[in-house]
Amino acid sequence: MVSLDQLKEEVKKALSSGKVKYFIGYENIGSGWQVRPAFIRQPEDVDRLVWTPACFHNLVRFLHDEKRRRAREKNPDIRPVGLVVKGCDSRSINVLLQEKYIERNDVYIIGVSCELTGVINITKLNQHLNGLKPQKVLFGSKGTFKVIVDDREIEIEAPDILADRCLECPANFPVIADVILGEEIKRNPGNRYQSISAYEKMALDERWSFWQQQFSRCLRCYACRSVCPMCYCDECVADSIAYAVTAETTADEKAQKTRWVERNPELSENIFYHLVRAIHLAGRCVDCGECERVCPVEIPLRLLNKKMEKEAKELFGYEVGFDPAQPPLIACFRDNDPQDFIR
Amino acid sequence: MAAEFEPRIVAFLCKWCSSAGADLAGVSRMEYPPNVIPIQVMCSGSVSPLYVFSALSHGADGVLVSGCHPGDCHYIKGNYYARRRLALVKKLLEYIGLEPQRFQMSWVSATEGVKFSQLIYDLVKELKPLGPQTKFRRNY
Amino acid sequence: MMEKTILKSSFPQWIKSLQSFKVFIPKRENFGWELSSNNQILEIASDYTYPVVPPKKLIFPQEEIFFEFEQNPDNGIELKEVLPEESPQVIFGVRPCDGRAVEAMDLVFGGSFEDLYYWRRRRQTTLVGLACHQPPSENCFCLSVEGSPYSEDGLDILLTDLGDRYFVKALTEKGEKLLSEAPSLFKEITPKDREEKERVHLEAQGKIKRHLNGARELPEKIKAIFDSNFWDEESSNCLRCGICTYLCPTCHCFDINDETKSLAPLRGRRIRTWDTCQFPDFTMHSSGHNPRPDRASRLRQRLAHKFLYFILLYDRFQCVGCGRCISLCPVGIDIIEVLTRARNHGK
Amino acid sequence: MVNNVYLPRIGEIIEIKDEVKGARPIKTFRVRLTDGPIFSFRCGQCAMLSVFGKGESMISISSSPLVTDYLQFSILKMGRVTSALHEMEPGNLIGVRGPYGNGFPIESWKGKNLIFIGGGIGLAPIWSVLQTALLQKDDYGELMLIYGARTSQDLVFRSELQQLKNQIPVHLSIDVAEPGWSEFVGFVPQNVLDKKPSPQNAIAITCGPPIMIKFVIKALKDLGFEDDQIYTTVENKMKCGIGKCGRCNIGHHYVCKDGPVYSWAQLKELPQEF
Repeated sequence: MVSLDQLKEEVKKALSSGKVKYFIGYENIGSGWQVRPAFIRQPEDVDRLVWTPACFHNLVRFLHDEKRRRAREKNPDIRPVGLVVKGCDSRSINVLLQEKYIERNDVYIIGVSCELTGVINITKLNQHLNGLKPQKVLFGSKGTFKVIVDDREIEIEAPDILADRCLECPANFPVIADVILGEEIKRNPGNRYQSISAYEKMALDERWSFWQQQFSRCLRCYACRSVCPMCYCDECVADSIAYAVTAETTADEKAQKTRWVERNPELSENIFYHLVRAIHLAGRCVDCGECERVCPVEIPLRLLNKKMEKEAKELFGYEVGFDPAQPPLIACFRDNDPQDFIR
Repeated sequence: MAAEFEPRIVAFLCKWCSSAGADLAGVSRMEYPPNVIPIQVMCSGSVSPLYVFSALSHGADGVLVSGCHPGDCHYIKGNYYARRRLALVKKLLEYIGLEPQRFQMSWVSATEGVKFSQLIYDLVKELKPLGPQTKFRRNY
Repeated sequence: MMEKTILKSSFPQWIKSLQSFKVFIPKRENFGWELSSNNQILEIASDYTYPVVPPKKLIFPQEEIFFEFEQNPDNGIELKEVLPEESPQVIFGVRPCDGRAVEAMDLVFGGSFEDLYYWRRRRQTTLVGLACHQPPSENCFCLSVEGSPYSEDGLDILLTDLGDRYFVKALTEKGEKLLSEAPSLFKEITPKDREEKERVHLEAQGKIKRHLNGARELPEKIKAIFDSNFWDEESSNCLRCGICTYLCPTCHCFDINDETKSLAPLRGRRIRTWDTCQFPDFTMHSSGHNPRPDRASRLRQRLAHKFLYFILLYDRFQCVGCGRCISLCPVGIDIIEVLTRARNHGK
Repeated sequence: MVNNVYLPRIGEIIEIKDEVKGARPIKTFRVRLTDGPIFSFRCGQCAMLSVFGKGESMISISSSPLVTDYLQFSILKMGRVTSALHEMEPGNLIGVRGPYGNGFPIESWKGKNLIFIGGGIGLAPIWSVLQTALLQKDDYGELMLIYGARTSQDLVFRSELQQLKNQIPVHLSIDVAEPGWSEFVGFVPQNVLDKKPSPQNAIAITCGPPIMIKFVIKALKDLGFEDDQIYTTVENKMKCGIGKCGRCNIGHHYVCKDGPVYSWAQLKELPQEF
C-alpha cells in the first residue's frame, strides 16, 4: 500500500531542503471525496495532500506552465518542480525527456505504484452505487476499492469501477522516479487494446457513422488539448494567433500563416482538429486518458489514441514512454517497415 | 443522363522521382486520365499529414502521395520517414471510416512513366464507384 | 398572466399541438441531457436535471453566418446578408437559472447597438421553464445570486411539477399563445394546486446545498484585490480550456472570422463563433502584446466580468448559479470557493 | 427595419500614400463609400475596415470630420488584415462600418490651448483633432505639436508636417541622432520636458506606444498638468466594435464603444489591462 504519511514526509523533505521549487500533488475538493491538483509551496501545507483512487489527473501537464514561466521571467528559479506520478504519468515524463522538452533535473518525481488497482471512472462508480452518494473513495486491500456511503463501508472489486485505461494499462508502476512509494506488483493487463477491438471490427460505414456522431458534438473547448501532457506546442493549427507571435514576428509572417482549421464547429473542422491531434499523439500518447475524462460532451478520444498506440506497436514494434533514450516514433524508421500498402 | 462521376485526385509527387515519372509519362505521350491535380513537393518525407487532411477537407475524392523507391531518396531517408508516418495516417483515416481507396501511397521512379500512368488509371477506376468524397469535405 | 394546470398524461398532446413550432425537449444522451428537437420525445423525463450545453446555444448558436461575400465580374463586391430563418421555436425544460441567463444575455445583445441575429432568434423563441423540485446539480447556488429554483425571470411559461400534473403559469403573451394552441388540455387551478405549488417551491429552495454568502460585497472586494497575487494562486491549476465559459449560460463572448471558399473570384462568408476569455489568443494584439497574458488575469477577468463589471453596467450578476463551471471544471476550480476566499482575502 | 450592425458598407480606396517604408511600413488610405456620402463622425472615432476574406481591423479615422469627401486612415502593417490593406491599390474595395467609440470631447475644449503629443503611428488619431482645430482656429487658443518617431524615416505625414510648421509650433524628435537632423534627439517624453508646454488653460492630447504614453503622462504631470487636462487613446484587440464580443474591455469599459478616448483622470481609475 502507498502510505500517505510517507508521501507527505517525502514532500516535506523535498520542500524544506529547498530541493524543489514547489510540489504538485492532489488534494480534496472542499470537504468532498473528489480531488484536484494541489500546488504545495510550504512544508507545512503537506497535510493538504491526499492519495486516493480519484487522483486521475496527469500532473505532468503542469510542467508546460513551468517551462513557459521560465521563458518569461528574467531570472527564473530553475529548481526542479516536484510531482506525484502514477505509472502512466511517469511514461509521459519519459516522452518529454525523449523530445528534450524538459531535462531530467527539471523535475523531482515521487512515483506511486497503482499496485493491483488504479484510478476510478466516476460514471462507473455512480452506476455501481445506483444513486447513492459516496462520502469517501479509498484504496482497499488487494485489488479492491473501499467506498464509504452513508457511513457504511462498501468493498468494490477494482475492475468494476476502474477507468478503462487502467484496465488496459501496461505500467502500473512508475518507470522513472526519484522516490517510489508502494510495491511493484506484476499485473496482467489483459488485452491492451480491448476497448478498440469492437470498433475495428465494425463495417466501414458503421465506423463512419459512429465517429461522425462523436465529432459533430465537439464544442472545440480544447479541454482535451489543454489537459494533455503532450500538447505543449507553442503553435497549434487550431489557434487563431499562435503564442509564438513576438515583437519580432513580421507582419508578413503573420499574414502568411496558413489557417488549416476554421473556427466554426462544423463536422469538417472538428474532424480536422481531432485527426491532427490523433496523428500528432501517435507514438507520444501514454494513454493517461485525461482527454477523454475532461471532455464535457464525452467524445471517446481514447479510442483514437489507442488505435495509434496499437498500430505503432504492431507495425513498428514501438512502445511509448518506457525508454527516454529511444528516438520519437516518426523521427526514426526501420528498413523493413511494412510497405504492403504502397503501390 | 447525368455525366459520369470523375474523381479528383490530389497527388503529392516528389520532385526527384515521382514528378519526373509523371513528366516522362507526359512527354512520352502516354495517355492517362486527367483526374489528377499534381502538387510537386521536394520529398515524400515533406508531406505533412496536414496536407492530406487538408486535401480531403477541401474536397479531394482521393489523395496520392508518391515518392522514390526505398534506397533512392534524393535526401537519403525522406521516403522512409514518409512510409512510416503515412502508414499511420492511412490507418487512422480508415479507422474513422474513410474508404481505404481514397488515400494511397506509391513509389514511382523517374523512369517509371508507364507505372505512373497505369497507377492513375487504376486509382480512377477504383475511385469512380465510390462517388464523391463528402465525409471530410467542408460544407462550405 | 394566466395560471392553469395540465395533467402529465395530456402533456404529449400539448406538444403535438405545437405544429407551427420547432420544439426542443430534454433528451438523455450518454454525456448528459441535451435539448433535442427530434420530435420523438413528448414529455419531460422525471429524472431530468439540466442540459449540459445551456439553452443559450439555441438563441446564440456557436456558429452564426453574418453574410456571404462575392466578387462579381466587374470586380465589385456583393454582400448577401444571411439572417436566421423565420421559424418559431419552443424550448421545454428551461431551468430558472438558464432563463435568468437569457435575460442577462438580452442586456448584452440589446442596448445602443442591437444585434439583429440574436434578436431574430430571441423573438421567435418561447422559453418554457421548469421549476426545480430538487437542485439539478450538487453545485447549484442560484439563491446566492438573486435567483431561485422557481424564478420566472426571462421565461415565457413556468411549469411546476405537482406529481401527476404541472402547474402552468404563463408569464408573457408568447407563453399564453402556447397554451392557446391546445386550450382544452388546460384546467382552471384550484386553491389546492396553488398551495401545492408553493410547497414544492419552498421545499426546493431548502434543498439547495451550496451558498455564496455576501455576493453583493464582491464587486468592491474584487476591485480591492484586483492587483494582488490572489489570482495567481487561485489559477495555478487552470488548464486554460474553454469549458467554464462555453458551457456557462451567460457567457456571450465571440469571435468573427472570414472563411473563403474561393480566392479567384473571391467568394466567402463572415461568421461568428463562440470565443472565450480563457484562451490566450482572445486578447492578444496583432503585435504579440497581450493585456491578459496569464491564467491569473484570465481567471480574474471571468470572475470580475460576472461579479463586478456586469454589476457596474446593469446592476445584476452575470452569474446565475447553475454550477456548470464547477461541476465540469477538469481541475476542480470552484467559483464559490474562489469568490469566498476572495471575500476573505486579507482579512 | 433594424440596421444590421455587422454588415459593412462598401468603400473604395481612392488614394494611397506611402508614409513610411521598410520593415514597419505605414500607408495612408483615403476611402469613399460607394453607396453614398460618408457617415458623420467625431474626432478620435474609429471605423472597422474589412478586407473580405481576411477579416476586420479597427482603425482610427485620421481625417477631420469637417472633410466630408472621404475618410482617411493611416495604417501600420501589423497583421493579416493590415498586410492585405497594404497590398491594395486605388480602386480596390473594402468594407467599412462605423463610426465607433466615443471620440475626443473637443466641444468642451473651445478657447483652450491644445498640445498634441504623438509617437510613431500614434499621430493618426490626433491628426483628426489637429486638422479640425486648424480649420476652426478661432475656436481654440494656441496649438502645438510635439511628435517623434524612431528615425526620421518613421515620421508619418512628413510633407504635411513641413507645411504645418508655417502655422503652429511643431517640435519633432527622433530616438537616435542622424546626419542632417537638426531637431530634438531623444524620446518624446524628453522632448515634452524640453519644450515645457504650459498647463495654463491647456489640454494635452497624447497617443503612441503604451510605454511612451506612460512617460508622457509622467512628464505632463511634472509640468503641472492635472489628470483631467490629459487625454489619450487606448487600443485593444477588437472584433465586434460595439461592446459585445467581450475582448477589448478594461474593467467594465469596452474600449471599442466607451473608448478609445480617455482622460487620464478616467483611465487611471480603470484596471490597467491594455
